[in-house]
Amino acid sequence: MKPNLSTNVGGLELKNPVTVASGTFGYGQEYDQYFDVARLGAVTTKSISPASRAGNRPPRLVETPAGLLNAIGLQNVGIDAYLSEKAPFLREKGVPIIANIYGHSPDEYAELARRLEEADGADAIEANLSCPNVHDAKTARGATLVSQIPDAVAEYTRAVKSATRLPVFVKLSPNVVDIRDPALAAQEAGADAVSLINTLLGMAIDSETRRPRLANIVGGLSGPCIRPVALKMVWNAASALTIPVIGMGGICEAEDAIQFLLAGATAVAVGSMSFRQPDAALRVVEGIAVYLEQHEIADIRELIGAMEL
Amino acid sequence: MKPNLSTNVGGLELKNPVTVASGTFGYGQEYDQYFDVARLGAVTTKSISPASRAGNRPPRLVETPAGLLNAIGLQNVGIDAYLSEKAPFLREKGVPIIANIYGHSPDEYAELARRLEEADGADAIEANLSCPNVHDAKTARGATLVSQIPDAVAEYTRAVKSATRLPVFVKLSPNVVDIRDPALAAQEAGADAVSLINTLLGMAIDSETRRPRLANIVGGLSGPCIRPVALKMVWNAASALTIPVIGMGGICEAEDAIQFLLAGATAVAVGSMSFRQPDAALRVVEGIAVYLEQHEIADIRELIGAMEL
Amino acid sequence: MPHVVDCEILANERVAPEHYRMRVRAPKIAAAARPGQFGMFLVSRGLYPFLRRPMSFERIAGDGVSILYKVEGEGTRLLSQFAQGQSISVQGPLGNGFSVDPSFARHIIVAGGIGVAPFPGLVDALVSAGIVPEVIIAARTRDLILCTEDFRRQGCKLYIATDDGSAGEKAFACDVLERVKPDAETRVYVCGPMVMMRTTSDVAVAAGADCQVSLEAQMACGDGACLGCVVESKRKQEGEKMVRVCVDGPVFDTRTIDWDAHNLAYDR
Amino acid sequence: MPHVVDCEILANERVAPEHYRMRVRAPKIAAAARPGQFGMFLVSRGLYPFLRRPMSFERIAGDGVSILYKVEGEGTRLLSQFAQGQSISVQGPLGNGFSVDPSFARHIIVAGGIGVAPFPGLVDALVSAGIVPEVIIAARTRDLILCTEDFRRQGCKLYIATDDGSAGEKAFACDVLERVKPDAETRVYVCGPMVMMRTTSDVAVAAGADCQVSLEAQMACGDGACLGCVVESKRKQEGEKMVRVCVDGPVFDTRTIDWDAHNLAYDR
Ligand SMILES: Cc1cc2nc3c(=O)[nH]c(=O)nc-3n(C[C@H](O)[C@H](O)[C@H](O)COP(=O)(O)OP(=O)(O)OC[C@H]3O[C@@H](n4cnc5c(N)ncnc54)[C@H](O)[C@@H]3O)c2cc1C
Ligand SMILES: Cc1cc2nc3c(=O)[nH]c(=O)nc-3n(C[C@H](O)[C@H](O)[C@H](O)COP(=O)(O)OP(=O)(O)OC[C@H]3O[C@@H](n4cnc5c(N)ncnc54)[C@H](O)[C@@H]3O)c2cc1C
Ligand SMILES: Cc1cc2nc3c(=O)[nH]c(=O)nc-3n(C[C@H](O)[C@H](O)[C@H](O)COP(=O)(O)O)c2cc1C
Ligand SMILES: Cc1cc2nc3c(=O)[nH]c(=O)nc-3n(C[C@H](O)[C@H](O)[C@H](O)COP(=O)(O)O)c2cc1C
Ligand code: FES
Ligand code: FES
Repeated sequence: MKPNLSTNVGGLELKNPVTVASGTFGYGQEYDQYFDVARLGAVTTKSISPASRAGNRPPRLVETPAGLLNAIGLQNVGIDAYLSEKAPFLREKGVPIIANIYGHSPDEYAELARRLEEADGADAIEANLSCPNVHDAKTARGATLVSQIPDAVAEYTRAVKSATRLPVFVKLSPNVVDIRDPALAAQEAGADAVSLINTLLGMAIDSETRRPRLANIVGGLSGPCIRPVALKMVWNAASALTIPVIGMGGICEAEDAIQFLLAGATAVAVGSMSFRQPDAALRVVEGIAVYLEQHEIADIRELIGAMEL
Repeated sequence: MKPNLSTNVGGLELKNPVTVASGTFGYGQEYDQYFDVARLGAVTTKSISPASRAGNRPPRLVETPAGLLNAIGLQNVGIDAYLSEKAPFLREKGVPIIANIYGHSPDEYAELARRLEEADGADAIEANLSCPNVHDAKTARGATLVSQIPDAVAEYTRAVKSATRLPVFVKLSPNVVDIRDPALAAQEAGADAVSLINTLLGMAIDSETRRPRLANIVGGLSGPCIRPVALKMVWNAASALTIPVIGMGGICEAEDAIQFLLAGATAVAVGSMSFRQPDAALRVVEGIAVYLEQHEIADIRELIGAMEL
Repeated sequence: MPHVVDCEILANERVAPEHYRMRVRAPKIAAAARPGQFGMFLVSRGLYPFLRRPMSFERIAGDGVSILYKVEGEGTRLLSQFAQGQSISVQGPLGNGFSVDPSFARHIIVAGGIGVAPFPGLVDALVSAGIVPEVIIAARTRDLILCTEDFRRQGCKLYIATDDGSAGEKAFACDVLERVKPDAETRVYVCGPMVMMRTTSDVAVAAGADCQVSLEAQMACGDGACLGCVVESKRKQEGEKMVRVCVDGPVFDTRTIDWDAHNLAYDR
Repeated sequence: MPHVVDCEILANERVAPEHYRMRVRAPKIAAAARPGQFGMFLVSRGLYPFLRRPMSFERIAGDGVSILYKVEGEGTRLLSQFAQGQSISVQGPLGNGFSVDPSFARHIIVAGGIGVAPFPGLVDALVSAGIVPEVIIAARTRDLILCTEDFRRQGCKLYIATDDGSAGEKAFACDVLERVKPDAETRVYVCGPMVMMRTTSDVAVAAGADCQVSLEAQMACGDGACLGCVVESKRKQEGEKMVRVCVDGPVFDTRTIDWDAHNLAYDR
């Protein structure tokens, strides 16, 4: 008898607990060339902003040990083009859409959420709060991302919640002292789930040219190299929260995904690994099913938070 | 003509800018079996505490992509045995000693520094402030390491400075929002240099046993996987400070060390790579010399902070 | 439509001091591939290096493709160690490829160093369309002048130039192109280091010729998803300014590229 | 005194479904090595896996050493792919090794699964000291019973046991040891899975026999520096409680180990 893979993330029903990490899977169509993306629990989009953005100047990528640094700068087509050109494909496929949004003020986030619900462009909203905090960014030191300031996390979360009835997931940065602080702030402000982790800040220098490898100087580190950091934060957050956690950070195989589920994640996202293996997310779905069968676990929910101490 | 490799770190003269990372090189004798450790700029000891410590229960190590997690728990012989059994060997070798110290209160740090100077057991003190902050550790959330609380960093730094005339280096944790906050606190409190980064908190789970891979559940991540994070923090700190930075985190080869120098580090430490290649630190010394010759750079100091934007 | 296929390696031989040619059996990919397109090759079984390596198809023949590559770093070093009979995962065909248009009176290929890689396949395609292009091959030194036999066999007029004069004339690709006088009826195809592509296409554009350049960029996904491989175009609209080398290219009409915006300081 | 040496691989052959034997030329290491010591083998050229892999010396012969290993994961998989003639970096000899003491009247070796690895070398040493030990080999199933010929050749009395009864008797190592009745004049040498080492040494200790166990732990440095490979000893003093498998061991008098403190739940 086939094990049950379905799970519910803050009101979003998923036939399996595997989605993709925002920005690593485009808008789904790119990867549908390699496998039927409708087989995923959901597709999470690249961050969508109010207007289209050109993003940072190249070079934007550099490879690092067991990972990569990126400084895309949130290039994206903007909400209008997303709704007219990107969402229809995913609706056609019938796969749940987690629309990741990015703005520069609570109002912008609220407006994006409102329009996405109105135009049926999303089944859930993932608010990427790893955006510069307009206020603090001015100060040379200290917190510069909304995600690094619990009160700001609460403010932005409330704004999005008040603008939509869709489930709202809040995506957090790992560049904090204690992930539970922004996570609990999001929960108290009404978030339906938190997604973590976003990339770790990092950089690389070319010793020949003496220049940073990225035109933006610093970038976000992702890939298997950050998995231990991500897993620890997912465990910390899941242990402290009542709302679900979507875990991500270096997930390459089903075995990695199972570690996140055991740590307490209700769902997981495959990110950079899709670059190496375009059907990586599908392989994770299949691998989890095999694991459950081999271990005679009838329901995926038995795994969630089942780490033994 | 041979290029100049010598540098001065907060009053400590080094014949070359390469030391080893505390805890990865024992007390030097272990590695002197493989190469003459006197060829290093300095040897940094395992953290020394007032009394000997058994450390955490095993398992203490687990390998991760391009790195490892450790939860040694600061097992060490204690100050008495260090002075009677370990320091004499290094003195015999004539290599400068950076004695890394670890305690549970400003007084313990001060006392360790005082005794090390008194007994000639160190040429510089590296205060490992990645220790639990006794006060905050009680609170379930938020900062738990001294290093995560700028005021505590200042307090501990002042205590050590007031206890010794030796150069005092303050070793910082990367698990903060902005490394410049504790770094500037250390500088303002009189530190002669800062050392960064210590390990990033992380964990791993065995999907078969469902247990954490480390008996301590969480551990510190080190190795090439963290290099981009370390390099970015070294650049941030070096740009903000007037005192020198000792850079470490995933340095494997001379080319990596040169990236840290370009980012502004005055010296570098080779850590986990010594496990893979016991003479890695010596290879870095030799590789830096070759690089300087090939690029016709007469003095290592020309490289420090020479990244071009 | 690209595929990800485990391909049998038919050959992987050293053809120059640091250069190798690999042929793989890949019916699906070969059936779909056009000259100028590329594949992403999975060079490591462990996770290091993590990303695939982009390689242009040198030739597309029957049920296989070949690549011609230079050992740059760890990834290409690993690639060079694959043995005949082993299998390698290839993602492709990717990118737009060169357009073959007989309406141009004259066709001139300009290759810089390893930039020659995509041209044997292009020449095959041009010749079967009844076009015999002229070929300019420039490189640092004699050993790095590759594929001359392939081009001669196809009857192409060859111009060879090296920086040190060890083969052909001592000159840069752009100088040779200038001398052979492209005109408004000419299409020029360029691939090589960024700086060489720029100088060469400047010459072509000045002469009023059409000029297709095959660009390079660091890549992660190869299929348009990550937005990592962009170069700046002349398009004015915010959302369209950046073009992706992997899907909008790698071949571009040089007039659409904002060469002034490209910071050569980042290229080694 | 250990060395780090690039060693020529003389052979690397499959000896059982998941087991291989590698012989390397390593004069310096062979000259210094004793049975029960081990080497740290650099299995990857890239950085993945990052750490060396500890492997006991199976035999120390003339100017070389051999290891007998089981493919567990990525590191040992890479190890199994090295070809004869290639070179591999080996750090060693490391650890204390077995002590050979003819004053014991009887010597019994107990091997569990791949734990048999260090014993061919120990038998060589015992035999040349005029001692012919008895050998108990236990494993999950027939295919995993290794080295029987080596031991027979040396004239050892052999007891074979498998969990499934596919070879020898259907029994566990500890049961066999109990039946052969070790006594106060006996020295027992044990290597295998942690749980098997514990049950077996309990039998030995109960019989008043001396018992040397060769332990395993995750290792990083192999030379005592990282303190990662510890097990809990019965020593009371805070600073001496933890002993390092790499330098204080891997061979310990089982009486000095705090077996109750060892949490078997962490072993797979
Ligand atoms: C569309 C396209 C087609 C290409 N075709 C060929 C070809 O036919 N033959 C050939 O020899 N080379 C070709 N290259 C360049 C080739 O991909 C790089 O030389 C190779 O990736 C270097 O990898 P490495 O690990 O050996 O070097 P490393 O220096 O270790 O690479 C480090 C990182 O930089 C990236 N990188 C390094 N150089 C380049 C580069 N020039 N372009 C893109 N990424 C780079 C690597 O992918 C890796 O992520 C092509 C590049 C692109 C974008
Ligand atoms: C002193 C000593 C001697 C050994 N001698 C032998 C031998 O002669 N033959 C043999 O087949 N095996 C031996 N082992 C075990 C062997 O080192 C491991 O099986 C091997 O490291 C597994 O690596 P892997 O990458 O294939 O497996 P993985 O599961 O990928 O290893 C993951 C991590 O766990 C570590 N690890 C996994 N299993 C063990 C283990 N049992 N002991 C220590 N570390 C482990 C690896 O080093 C690596 O860091 C010995 C271990 C020690 C400590
Ligand atoms: C190229 C790239 C682009 C990304 N873009 C976004 C983005 O637009 N919005 C966002 O919330 N996260 C973005 N991320 C972060 C990922 O969603 C994910 O949080 C992170 O990469 C960790 O997962 P991984 O290690 O599996 O890649 C991006 C990551 C990469 C590598
Ligand atoms: C096994 C191990 C033990 C360590 N012990 C200490 C310690 O006692 N005191 C300390 O300040 N840092 C300790 N560290 C941290 C290192 O000194 C260094 O900051 C960190 O490992 C990053 O450098 P690396 O990536 O080159 O290893 C330890 C690291 C490892 C891997
Ligand atoms: S490589 Fe990802 S968009 Fe081009
Ligand atoms: S492996 Fe480092 S102390 Fe034993």
